[in-house]
Amino acid sequence: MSFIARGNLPLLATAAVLAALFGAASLCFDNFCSSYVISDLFSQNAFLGISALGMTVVILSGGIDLSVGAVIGFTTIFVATLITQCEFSPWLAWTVALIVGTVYGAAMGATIHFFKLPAFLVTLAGLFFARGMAFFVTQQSVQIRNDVHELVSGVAIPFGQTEIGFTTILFLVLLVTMACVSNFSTFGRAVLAIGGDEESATLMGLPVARTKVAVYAINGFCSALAGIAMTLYMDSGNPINAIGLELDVIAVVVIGGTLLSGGVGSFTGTLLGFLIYGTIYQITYFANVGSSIATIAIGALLLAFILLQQILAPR
Amino acid sequence: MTQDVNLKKNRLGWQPPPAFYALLGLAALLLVNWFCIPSFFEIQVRDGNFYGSLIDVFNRGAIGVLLAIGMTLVVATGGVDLSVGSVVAICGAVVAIVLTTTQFGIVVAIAAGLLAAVGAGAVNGILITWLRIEPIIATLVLMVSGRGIAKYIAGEQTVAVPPELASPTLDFLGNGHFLGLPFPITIAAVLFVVTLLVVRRTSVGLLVESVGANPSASRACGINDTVVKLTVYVFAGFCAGLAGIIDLANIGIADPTNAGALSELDAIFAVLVGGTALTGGRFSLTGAVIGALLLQTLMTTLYTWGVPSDVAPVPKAIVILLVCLLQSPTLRSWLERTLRGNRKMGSRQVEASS
Amino acid sequence: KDQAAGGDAGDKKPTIGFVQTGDLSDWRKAHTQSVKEAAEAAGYNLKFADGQAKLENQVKAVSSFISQGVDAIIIAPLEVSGWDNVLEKAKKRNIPVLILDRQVEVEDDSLYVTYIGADTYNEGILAAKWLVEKVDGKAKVVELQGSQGASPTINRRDSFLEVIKDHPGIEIIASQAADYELTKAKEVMEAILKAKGDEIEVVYAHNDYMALGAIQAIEEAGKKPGEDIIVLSIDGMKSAFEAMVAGKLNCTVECNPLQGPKAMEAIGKILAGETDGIPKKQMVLDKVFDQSNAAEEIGSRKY
Amino acid sequence: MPTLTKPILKIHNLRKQFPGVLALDGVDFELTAGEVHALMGENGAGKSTLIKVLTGVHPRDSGRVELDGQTIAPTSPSAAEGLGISTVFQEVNLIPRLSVAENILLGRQPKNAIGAIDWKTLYQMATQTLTRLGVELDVRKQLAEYSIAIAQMVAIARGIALDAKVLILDEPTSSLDEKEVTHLFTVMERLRNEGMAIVFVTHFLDQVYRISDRITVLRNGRLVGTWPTGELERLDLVEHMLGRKVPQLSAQRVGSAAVPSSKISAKPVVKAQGLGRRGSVHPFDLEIFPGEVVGLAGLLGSGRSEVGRLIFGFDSATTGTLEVGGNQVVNWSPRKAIDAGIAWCPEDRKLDGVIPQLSVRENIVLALQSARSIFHPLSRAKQNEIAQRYVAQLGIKTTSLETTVGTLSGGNQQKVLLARWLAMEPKLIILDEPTRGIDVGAKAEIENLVAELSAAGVAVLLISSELEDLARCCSRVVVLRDRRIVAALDPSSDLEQNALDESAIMKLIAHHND
Ligand SMILES: Nc1ncnc2c1ncn2[C@@H]1O[C@H](COP(=O)(O)OP(=O)(O)OP(=O)(O)O)[C@@H](O)[C@H]1O
Ligand SMILES: Nc1ncnc2c1ncn2[C@@H]1O[C@H](COP(=O)(O)OP(=O)(O)OP(=O)(O)O)[C@@H](O)[C@H]1O
Ligand SMILES: [Mg+2]
Ligand SMILES: [Mg+2]
Repeated sequence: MSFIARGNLPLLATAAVLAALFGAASLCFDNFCSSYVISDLFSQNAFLGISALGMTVVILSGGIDLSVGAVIGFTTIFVATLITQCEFSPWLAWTVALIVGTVYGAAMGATIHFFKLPAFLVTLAGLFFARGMAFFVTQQSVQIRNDVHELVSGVAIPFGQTEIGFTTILFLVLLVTMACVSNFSTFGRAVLAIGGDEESATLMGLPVARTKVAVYAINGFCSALAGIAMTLYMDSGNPINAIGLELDVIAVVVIGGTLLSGGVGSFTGTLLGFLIYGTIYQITYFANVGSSIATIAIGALLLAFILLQQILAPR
Repeated sequence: MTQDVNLKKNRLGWQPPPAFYALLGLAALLLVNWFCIPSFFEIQVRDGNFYGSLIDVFNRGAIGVLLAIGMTLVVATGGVDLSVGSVVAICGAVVAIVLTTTQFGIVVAIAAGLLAAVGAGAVNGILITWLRIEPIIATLVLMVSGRGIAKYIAGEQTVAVPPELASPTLDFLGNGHFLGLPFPITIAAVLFVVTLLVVRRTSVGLLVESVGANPSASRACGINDTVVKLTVYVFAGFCAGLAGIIDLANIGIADPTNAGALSELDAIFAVLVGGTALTGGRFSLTGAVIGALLLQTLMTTLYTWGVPSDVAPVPKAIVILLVCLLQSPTLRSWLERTLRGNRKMGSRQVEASS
Repeated sequence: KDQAAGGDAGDKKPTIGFVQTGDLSDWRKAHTQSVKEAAEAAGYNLKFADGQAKLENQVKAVSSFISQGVDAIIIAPLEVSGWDNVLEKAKKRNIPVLILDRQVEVEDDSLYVTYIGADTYNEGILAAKWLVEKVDGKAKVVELQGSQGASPTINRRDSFLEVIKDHPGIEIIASQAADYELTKAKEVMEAILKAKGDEIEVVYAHNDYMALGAIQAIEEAGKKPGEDIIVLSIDGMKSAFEAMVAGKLNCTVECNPLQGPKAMEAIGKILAGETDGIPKKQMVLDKVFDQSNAAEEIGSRKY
Repeated sequence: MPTLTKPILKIHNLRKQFPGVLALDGVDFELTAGEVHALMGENGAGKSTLIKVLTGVHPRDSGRVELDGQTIAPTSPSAAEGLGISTVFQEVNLIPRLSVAENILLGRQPKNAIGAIDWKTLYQMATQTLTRLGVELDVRKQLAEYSIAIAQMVAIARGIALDAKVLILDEPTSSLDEKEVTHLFTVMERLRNEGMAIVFVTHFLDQVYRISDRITVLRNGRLVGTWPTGELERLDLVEHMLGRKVPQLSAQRVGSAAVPSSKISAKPVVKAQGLGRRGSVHPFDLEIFPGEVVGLAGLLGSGRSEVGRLIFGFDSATTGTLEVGGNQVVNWSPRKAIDAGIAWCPEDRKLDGVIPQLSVRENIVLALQSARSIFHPLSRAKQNEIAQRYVAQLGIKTTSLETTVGTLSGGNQQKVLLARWLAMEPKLIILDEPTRGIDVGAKAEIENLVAELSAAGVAVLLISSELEDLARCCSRVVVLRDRRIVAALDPSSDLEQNALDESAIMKLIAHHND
């Protein structure tokens, strides 16, 4: 009963929209309401979801990170090159990539905090830098042929007629972890407080510097993890991967009800936003509409959804 | 009153004008070119027109400058417009389609294109003011769907404007010369000067700054923030429309996917480098223009050096970061403190010796 | 539910999923059109999706077609790699896959039934040979490359180098990517003209658009494309023919986009279960056009 | 009274320079365990700066701080907290979107066995702390759902929830009512008896004499001196703060006596009939005549600010009509109100008042400018002249007209706001808590200003929590209770000739027979 309190209204509205979208699509298209599509919703977009979790943390803290797409792209080609050209074991390559991503995020966070620069700007520079470095590593795609890699990408749990893949499991585990951290750790609460009002948080004695750097580091980690998920998904690395993905990621987080001004939002919301986004894409494929109509439709649905949220949850 | 202690002027309190750091970056880049690519500064006269890398910078930079001018006012109101790149594409597609599929001619085509751009700006403005959607989100909607709209208008293909339809007006807009300079430079310069005059010689600038810095207090002062915001988004749309027309005129082909791609980020970058804060309030048009030219100089330099366009973002990022660091209050106050420390020592010595 | 994948379901029209790259060039438009028309003629129900020039979108679209249970999938891939997983998924559900236009690189060839495309490697060879003859084995060349990592870019670059290896007089003095885009090519060419200026004798562009951009830049620099600087390109679009007639472009190697009929022929065989008779690789033949034969050809160009 | 042994906190020669302002110029300060030490000074004297430098919010330029004999140099409020210095800063600094409980315990939440936050204990602890302050509310609700007064109590609760050696309260009482102040003082006394050292900043002299043991006065960033409270006369204290003789604060009313006659002849400036707004104020009738000073009295949250906002059109009314200058108005908005000669000094100057990034000059001319067509801007010379005039008239302390307003002290920002509206030469000026956070000298100036305005025929609607001010300035006082106008004190029409004084207003506010 207390769940239907005012604070949860936006979340309920989001869930209702998801149900309505999915329900309508199931009625309109054969085969839509199937284990294939449901598993696709997760597995085709797991990298997007992982990245959206990291972005949620950043946006909750009142920041923004435009570099995620580029860092994902960089990670795919970096990992692929390490494995194929430098003959690293995948485990080592992944570890190195995660460290690089985390450090890269932390560096951006530190620049933002200590030099008091707008996150938008620093991470925009981060976007350009990471994308350029991706092409610097190599200008073309690299196919990964490695047994360990294949083994890991093949891990799956049966689900209906199909299965749930490794990247989906990764996404869900990360989701639960982050939701717990957000609700049950001082760090998680500090992130919300800083997003609510950074100056007040400083005066309240919260470790603002540490928290903000950590937030960007976590997002860097998530981007790298998303990049790894993408290499597992496509068994290859490519410097052009995930171009413009940051916009999709931000859209997912926002549809999930997290306010860009910071301080308000949830990981459950991000999961719902992620599913809505995936469902919209699935619908455009099932409906067989041209890509221009598809993009217009996605924009229109995004808008409709934001408006709906606006109406249901004023202020 | 005995306020002299408090009013003692801090000698180091000098604040550089907002455009200072962008100018510094530009100067540094030109200096590098001076030593590394001497031909960069060569300007020849061919067929009565100026020709050279510097002219290219201004010519290619015109689109960036136009977008930056519109973006400056938007950012000053505390907003941002992510859709300008898509609006460039929409405008180009509309002009090309009107030209190729109807008999109305170039003037109507351009008017239609600008109308579409202004309309797009108005849509952004309405979403942001009346429906109170955050600017990033509201313009994100048009950024995403705008490319789709442009593609739809163009019929899912690039639209080439045949020379017989393009010449001479459209061609002149993109490739003509005025006073020996490519015409896009004239368009950008005129827009800059007119905007500067309107903004600073009337109270528009003050209104924009106050709305950006504190919308609620501005409303209490009788300023209609809805109108102010709506106007700046419409203006940004108009600027993007002009940029779209120049882009189309320049190559004679409307390309819905690539026209203006990522140019919104460049425009935002130019504005921020030019000393306008993303949080709104104080703005500097001159700074934004210099910022846009800084970006273009960098790109032209890299192309001249033969750096592959894919890797070019790396130096671009480094320049962005350097200019931003120069603007950082922390770095500045640290420098100031170091300087002041030296001065204090100096003054102490004077006291001791007297 | 899997019944749709099995094959012909009596009176029901077979459904084919077609994933296009999503770039908007005239060439691509003609290519899409060709597939759509051929599918209609063959009586298939064609589901179309494009990747909006993003590889991950293409993979998603293919995966969605698999979920929808189409009878066959045609992929015009953006990139050579990244296809193993999704093709394996198609194989698991017994959905035959046909690769069109650009090649894919997969570990297991049986993941797709056949590849139909233009021989982009051969195109570079034809272009280089034409050049060698034209300039008598001596020239300073600027190369405008397409998008990095796309198989045509790789092939057109490698094959060109392969030929001029034997002609030391031909030297590539600048080589930059302009992503098959006109604007970018114009900007890149402008910069190269400033840097290398009078040295440039030849521009070799990986597609017609980039050649048109280069032509504009050359004209603005006060030179005559086609005379002062030889321009050659690949694709053979109508606008290239117009440029050749106007004397601004010297040569274009055709890359035939009309691959639809051949693809549908193969699909027909696949659906009929006659997979054995289909060769693994089928090439559409390319021709060289230059100013000598451009005028007579231009009338019959549709794209 | 504990014997003044070794001081627990010792500040020596502290210096802090802001761009253009020397905010602290070699200040010494000592604090002993078990005392309440009042820190006094005019607006901009450097009180808040002293606190912020002490707690590491701002780095100091030079000077030494000793806590318990150890030299300390905290670089952040959290470091200061770690050392045992707990601070409630001047502007209420909390996170509105988090729950009340979290706001009290943020950063030191109780944990359970596995290191996760123990929400149940957290809510209990928060409730307990608030109960100590005499406040009872649902600590699970968002802070944003409560009023600014509650927020101030929550901030104080946060300050005392930490077992600190030193507690610093920077103007904690500015939004509190009498009952809440009493509760706070009870708690402060208990803490003092437990041996805590408390620094207390306020502009309320009464409160200083009620609670403090010693008083330190700052002026223009310099230490004037420290005295035991009992040995310092009120008048001397004020003189130390001002650095000059106290201006004549007449005990009599400063309001014009000529009002009643004008009331008969003149049309009202504004006339509200059944004006109201759902959820914030019940429909009310109100007439204000030229030259009148009408006071709005009531407890916190009684709806006084709302009345002002409705008349100015900042909030839109849901019922009733408003006549301005004899004409009924529709679609009322600040824009139209300004055109009709109505000015509004809001209560929340951070939110609705000053534009912090703009200069003093721009802030002063803004309303004037927005009333003109955009193509007829005021010339720069004219702007400077206007701004200069009001800076001089109101004694605004600023380095120059081009100083950004955000760097002025709170009280001076308030004066800039006043200047903005005076520059409009309004017919009616609505002043919402104009003296909040303002020092004694400035307060007298504002009261005189009100009298001058009234004499010049300007109507004033004065909203204030200080009944003394209301009694002194107003020709008529309207009392609100529970968002409803319940009574009016009008000496001119009152047959019983009730005097307009504090006790009369207080009686009406407190009157609750229903
Ligand atoms: N961040 C800052 N930047 C520049 N100047 C500042 C800053 N903070 C305070 N000042 C200046 O320092 C001086 C002292 O201000 P402070 O806030 O300490 O005054 P105060 O005694 O607390 O006044 P009030 O009673 O009005 O709150 C003022 O002149 C103010 O303008
Ligand atoms: N937008 C709003 N929505 C809901 N309630 C509101 C709103 N604005 C004000 N209130 C409530 O209306 C009541 C009157 O508020 P108002 O600020 O006018 O009171 P006040 O007498 O001026 O008190 P204070 O001195 O605290 O400002 C308060 O209880 C407040 O919580
Ligand atoms: Mg203060
Ligand atoms: Mg009030």
